[in-house]
Amino acid sequence: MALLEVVDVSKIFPGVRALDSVSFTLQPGEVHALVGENGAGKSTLIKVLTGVYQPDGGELRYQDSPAQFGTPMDAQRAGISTIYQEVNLVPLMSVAQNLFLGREPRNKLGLIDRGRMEREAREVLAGYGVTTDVRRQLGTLALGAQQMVALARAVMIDAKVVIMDEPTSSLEPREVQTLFGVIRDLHVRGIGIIYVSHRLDELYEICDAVTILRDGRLVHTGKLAGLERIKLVSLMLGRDMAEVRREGATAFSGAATGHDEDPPVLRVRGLNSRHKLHDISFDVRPGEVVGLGGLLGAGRSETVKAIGGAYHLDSGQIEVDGKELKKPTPVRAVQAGVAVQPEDRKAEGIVPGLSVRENIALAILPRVSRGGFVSDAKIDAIVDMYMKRLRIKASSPDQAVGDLSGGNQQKVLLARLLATDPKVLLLDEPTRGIDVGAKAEVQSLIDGLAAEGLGVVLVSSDAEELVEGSDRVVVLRDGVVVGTLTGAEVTTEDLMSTIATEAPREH
Amino acid sequence: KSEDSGTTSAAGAPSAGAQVVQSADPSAATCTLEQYGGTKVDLKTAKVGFSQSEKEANPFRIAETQSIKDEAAKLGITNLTTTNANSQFNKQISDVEQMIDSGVQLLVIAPLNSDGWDSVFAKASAKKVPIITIDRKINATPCKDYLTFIGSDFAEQGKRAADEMAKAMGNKGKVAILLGSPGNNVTTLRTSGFKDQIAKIAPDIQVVFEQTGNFSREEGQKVTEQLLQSNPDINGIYGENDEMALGAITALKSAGKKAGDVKVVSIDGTKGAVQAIVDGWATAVIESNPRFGPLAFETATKFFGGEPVGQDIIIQDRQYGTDNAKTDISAAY
Amino acid sequence: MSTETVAARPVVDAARLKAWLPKYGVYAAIVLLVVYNIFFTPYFATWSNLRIQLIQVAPIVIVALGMALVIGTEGIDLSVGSVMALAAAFIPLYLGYGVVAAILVALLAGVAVGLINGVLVAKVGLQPIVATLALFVGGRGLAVVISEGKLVDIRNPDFLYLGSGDLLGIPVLVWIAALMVLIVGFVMRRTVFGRRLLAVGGNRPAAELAGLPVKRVLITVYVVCAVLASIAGLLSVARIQSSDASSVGLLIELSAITAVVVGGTPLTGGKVRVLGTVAGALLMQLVIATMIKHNLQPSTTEMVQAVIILIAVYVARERKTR
Amino acid sequence: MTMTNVSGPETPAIVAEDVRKAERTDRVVGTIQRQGALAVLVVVVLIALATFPNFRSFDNAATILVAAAPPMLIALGMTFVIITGGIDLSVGSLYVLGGVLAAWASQYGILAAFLLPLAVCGAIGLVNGLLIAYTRMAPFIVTLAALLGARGLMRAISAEGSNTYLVQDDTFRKLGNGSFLNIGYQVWLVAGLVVIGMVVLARTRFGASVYSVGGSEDAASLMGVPVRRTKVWVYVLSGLLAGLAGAINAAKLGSGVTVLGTGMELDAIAAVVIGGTLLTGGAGTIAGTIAGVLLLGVIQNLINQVGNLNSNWQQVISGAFLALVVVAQTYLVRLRRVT
Ligand SMILES: Nc1ncnc2c1ncn2[C@@H]1O[C@H](COP(=O)(O)OP(=O)(O)OP(=O)(O)O)[C@@H](O)[C@H]1O
Ligand SMILES: Nc1ncnc2c1ncn2[C@@H]1O[C@H](COP(=O)(O)OP(=O)(O)OP(=O)(O)O)[C@@H](O)[C@H]1O
Ligand SMILES: [Mg+2]
Ligand SMILES: [Mg+2]
Repeated sequence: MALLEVVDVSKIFPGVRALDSVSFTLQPGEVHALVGENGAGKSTLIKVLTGVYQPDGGELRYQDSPAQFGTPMDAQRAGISTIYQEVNLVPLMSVAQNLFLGREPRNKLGLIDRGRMEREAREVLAGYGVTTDVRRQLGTLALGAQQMVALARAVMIDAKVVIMDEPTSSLEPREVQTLFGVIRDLHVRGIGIIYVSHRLDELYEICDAVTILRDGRLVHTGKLAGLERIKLVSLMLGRDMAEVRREGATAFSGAATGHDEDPPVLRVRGLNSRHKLHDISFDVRPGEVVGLGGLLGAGRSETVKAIGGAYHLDSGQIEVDGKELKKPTPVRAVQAGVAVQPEDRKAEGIVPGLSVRENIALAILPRVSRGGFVSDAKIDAIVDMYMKRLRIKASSPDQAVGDLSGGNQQKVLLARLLATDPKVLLLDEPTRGIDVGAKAEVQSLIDGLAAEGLGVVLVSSDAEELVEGSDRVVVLRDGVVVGTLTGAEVTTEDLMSTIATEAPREH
Repeated sequence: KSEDSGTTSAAGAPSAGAQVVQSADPSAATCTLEQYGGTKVDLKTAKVGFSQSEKEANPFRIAETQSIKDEAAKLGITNLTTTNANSQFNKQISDVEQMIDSGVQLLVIAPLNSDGWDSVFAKASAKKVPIITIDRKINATPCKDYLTFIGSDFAEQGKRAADEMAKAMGNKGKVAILLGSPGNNVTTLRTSGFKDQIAKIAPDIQVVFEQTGNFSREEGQKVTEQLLQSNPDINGIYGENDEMALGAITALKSAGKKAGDVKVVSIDGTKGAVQAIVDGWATAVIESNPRFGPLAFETATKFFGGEPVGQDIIIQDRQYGTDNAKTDISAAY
Repeated sequence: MSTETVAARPVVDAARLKAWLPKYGVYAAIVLLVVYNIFFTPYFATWSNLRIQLIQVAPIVIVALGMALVIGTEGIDLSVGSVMALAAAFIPLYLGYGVVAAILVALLAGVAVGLINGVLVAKVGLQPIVATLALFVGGRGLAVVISEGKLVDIRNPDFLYLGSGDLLGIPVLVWIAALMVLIVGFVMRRTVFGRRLLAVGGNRPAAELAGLPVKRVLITVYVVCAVLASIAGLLSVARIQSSDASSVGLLIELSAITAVVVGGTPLTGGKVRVLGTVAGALLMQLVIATMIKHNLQPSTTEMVQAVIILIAVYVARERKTR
Repeated sequence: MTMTNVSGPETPAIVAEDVRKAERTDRVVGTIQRQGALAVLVVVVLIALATFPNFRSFDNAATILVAAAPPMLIALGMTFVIITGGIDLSVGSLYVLGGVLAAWASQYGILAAFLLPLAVCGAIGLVNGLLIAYTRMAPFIVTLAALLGARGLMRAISAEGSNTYLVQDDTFRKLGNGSFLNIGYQVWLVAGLVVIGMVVLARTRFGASVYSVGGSEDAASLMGVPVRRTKVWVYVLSGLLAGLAGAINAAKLGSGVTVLGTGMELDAIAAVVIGGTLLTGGAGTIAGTIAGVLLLGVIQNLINQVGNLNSNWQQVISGAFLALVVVAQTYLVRLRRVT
């Protein structure tokens, strides 16, 4: 008896067949992995299951009878609860309100019982390791904490199916374990779970079954246990197993490319920002990849943004290529050769309504123009090069970036940064939400860029990526540098122990 | 009643353009301090309020406000408050209410609208504040809700415009009306007065076109431009104020018409319009005299002095035509 | 690039129409209206009629162009009518120093208002509708104060040439509007400023992080909009042959916004349709002209306008797939 | 830039304490910001009390309140609309239309005088809401069309505005001009509705939906909030309140005046924004709106108190004052962000 079933479902967007006769079955109590490259159609399938999109063909069956969900509300009422890829809560409302929106506890008069709502919210969230004032605006929480609120909300509903689209992409390891605990609990209670993730370790840790999509088509479905890891990846990529086998866990070469004797291309001294950053100092030499390690909320994003001129600093000194960057603003930073890839690509990265071409050329307009008039030929040459180099999948350079899959949006963003010919590249979670194929491409790209002499600062919550990708790791905690790992120290174990044990240095 | 019968001059010899009361019909209703139930006050020291309806941004309103202020100064009235509703009717109501609250003893109001004064009357009658409405009449009971009305007869103005138009067109042809702002009772009366009179005296004149120009020169011009395209054979244009008529004349000029091809008659009596008669583009202008100051304060003085004052003081409006435009232009405002 | 994922397109006519209508609906509506008028409105299909319609629409087109740019940055400018009034107020004061001086002063007034709007929006961070509301209220008052409430007749023939003269058989006014359309179209298509403007409207934080001079772009946009409005203001004065600060450009902000939106530029920013804006203004002009020529009452005109706006915008609305 | 932190970074305990303090400051400043309009109102009123003897009278206060009653209703509806991220430009026309309908219907009694404007204006609000919610047309343009359409309708039923219907029903008229405790009945009515509005917005699921739709429409819809229904309702509400405002105004004026000033919608928007509601939606309070409406009313009153000011200067001053208040508001928000 299947819990949820789709038969031959298709979904067509202008120019893209996002789902092409895909069939999929979810059993009760099953944790079913849904995997595929960026743009394979995972999110689209989920949105079809939950009534966000109406399928263009095929059938949807729920608990053995044909079903049709006109809105997410319908699906939710029927017991299908979803955590979407991008955190989908209301940032301006309080944590408690977000948790209870639409099913607030009410008093005898039918009015919302605020006290009870807040009390219950505190209790529920404590179970997910989030201890915060539930009256705070949700938007002021870190992404990870927001994701936990979304999770708590989804599970609180009396759900029979819980769908999670890349729930761990913004969680820290401790939070991931909390999540897995919840999933196991749901599994025991016979609830079906659809789990989308690009992190293969996670899949093998908690999933029973797997369905693999490629370019909108179903390529494999079955038990996960028997499926070799390499086989899974090759199915996803549609490439030969042997070819995949040659590549490691990440695409980083591991060879240090920096030279200690070179003068630093980026020198950061004593960055201070009230309550957030305290005396942050480090150097980046040309050709070096410096990782910024730490838990969520450690201040890594703030550090990166501050260097890029987009975060208020009370004091501190930034030098790029020996020249001081005075009173940093994004304009001055870009001019000085600093390129920042923000953490939240939807809100601060791409311009969704503009085409791939416009997005890539955005920051270099003065360079491809004369006297204020742009040269389309110059732009086309650059755009063409980066689309090829980063293998950006778009129907044409004129496609709106908002219509691309997450991974491709990220690549467009990277292309924009690289086009500015930066001296220092600051990457905040560059591979978040990117499939294995694209991830490898981005990683080897970072390596290549470093080899070309760029200074790179890498922020990543993926410890493995951070360790393999960085020549040196600066570890932050609560806005303070708590240690630096160099040479042989750059290992996951050392990183974890530095984060966990070492107390902040005292002067 | 002839043109110049029964003129009781306002204050001695009428200066150029001063208002003149139409007729002092002895049987016409009057009002006294006793009837109204107010108290006697000395105007010089009294608190007087004047509520203007529209911005002082056209000749009529500028002249009207200025006339009130000048006369007050002349009479030595030091405590005059003026407000302006900027064409917002609700603002005029609260402006007036606020003046009543602050204890004015005489109100002169240029109402934006003839109806809708209930709350003001309720407040004013409690305090027995005499109200003189000028230029537009309020639909209520004189000597009870308000003291008296001083102003022109708008329907009569329309009628006189019709007479002039009929004369100029030789009692036949097609005429277009440039209406004032919709919903305004000046518009309504100037329209009905004109149309009724045309129907009566010159049934061969057809009103073929009626569109609003909102009392503005620009819109008068725009509408006339459209009119000339759709009715190239138009013979006469009646502008319900001078501004629209002047806009119409600009349109006529740029459409290649010659002065006098299309007869233009309008109401108000501004300098520009009278000049247009001199230049030959306009045929006649019926005056609507805005200089209410002397008459209003004279009425108030009489009222507080215990004398009876008329409940409906209709002023006599001049008229400009080809015969007198040149000589009388100095009286225009 | 994934050319293989592109679905084999079954060429359904309805679907094609669906894609076509939002883009070309305004033009289709204009054609329909013209055809109707040719058959049912006497003297419509004449050169002099076309001339009048173009002359009347020219100032609205000029203002709407600036408005389209502001709307492209996800803003709105309510103060355009007041700017026209200010320009009108300055013309007679400075005409004594020559036409050029008067025009320069009028344009400077536009620059000043635009700077205030721009600074309030970009630097102080006010929401555009409120920032420009202040000058919408105060600007016209100031204009009337400057002109002392007087309507002044303009007689300078050089200046009047702008409003009623012809060049190669086409009114100067129309030439100027056409020139503005070309310039704005060119700016949006080919210049750094145009592209930055769209990026700022499409995602302001992203534009900021990408190192674009966002504030400068915003201030420039409001200045350009106000300067265009002051051009419209001085042209209106030249056309009416008199300067009346209290009435010139009254309610033009609504006409301009309507033209922009009917022309297919979304109020959410990130996109500007220059030709669409011209078409939007023309459509509304034709609607009003048709109503007047058929001597319909204001009530009917207003209700018909409402319905046409709704239909035009419905057809041209952004189709979201979800 | 120099290093100011000579003693080096604080210990974690101090950092935590610091963060707590920051959060507290944040809340305090947040409250001031939310009540910014009220603060400005208090300051303005205090200055006025000290400067203008005529401002001090009870009558004057009552006049201000009565004059503010219809704008308050309109701004109340507008607050709901703006919190959903929308805007309603049609309210000014609906207000005039409501007044004309109420005056006409008063010949059939007081009930009719209320029900007809509510029904018609509510229906137009419904059309606005349906178009906005189901066709994704921009609220600005839909309600702009409704502004024209409603005005056309008003003119069509009043012989192009020349026909002013007089209020026939004495009870209805009484409601407009009578008072309780020397404060007009309308003020009490509006106060009651405002309190209900506050409760609805802050303490009901509908209110929560309103905030969520404005805060993030996509998220709200994915969280199962009936986004479209919420939008439809706020426009219906706005239409109803505008119609009601028109009706009580007709009761006060004793007739269905057709030439009530335009621009009422912009005043309402200004009041709501001054009250701290974000035009982008998702945040705002009715308490702020009350302060915003009263502030505009008091400014108007003060300009009259100055007396003999040329009408054009009055407008310049209104504009400047508006800018000043909004800049002050924004500055308070900025203060909050920097901490
Ligand atoms: N609203 C849309 N309009 C047009 N195309 C779309 C839309 N949404 C998705 N697509 C396209 O459909 C395809 C599938 O996208 P989808 O988001 O389902 O991929 P995904 O597997 O979730 O990728 P990722 O791992 O990057 O999240 C992509 O090519 C994408 O560009
Ligand atoms: N679990 C949590 N519960 C409550 N608040 C949190 C939690 N985690 C972080 N925060 C708060 O969220 C804010 C923003 O953190 P932010 O994401 O900017 O940090 P970060 O170091 O850049 O993290 P990362 O780059 O890894 O996402 C911080 O003020 C932090 O105190
Ligand atoms: Mg996805
Ligand atoms: Mg971060």
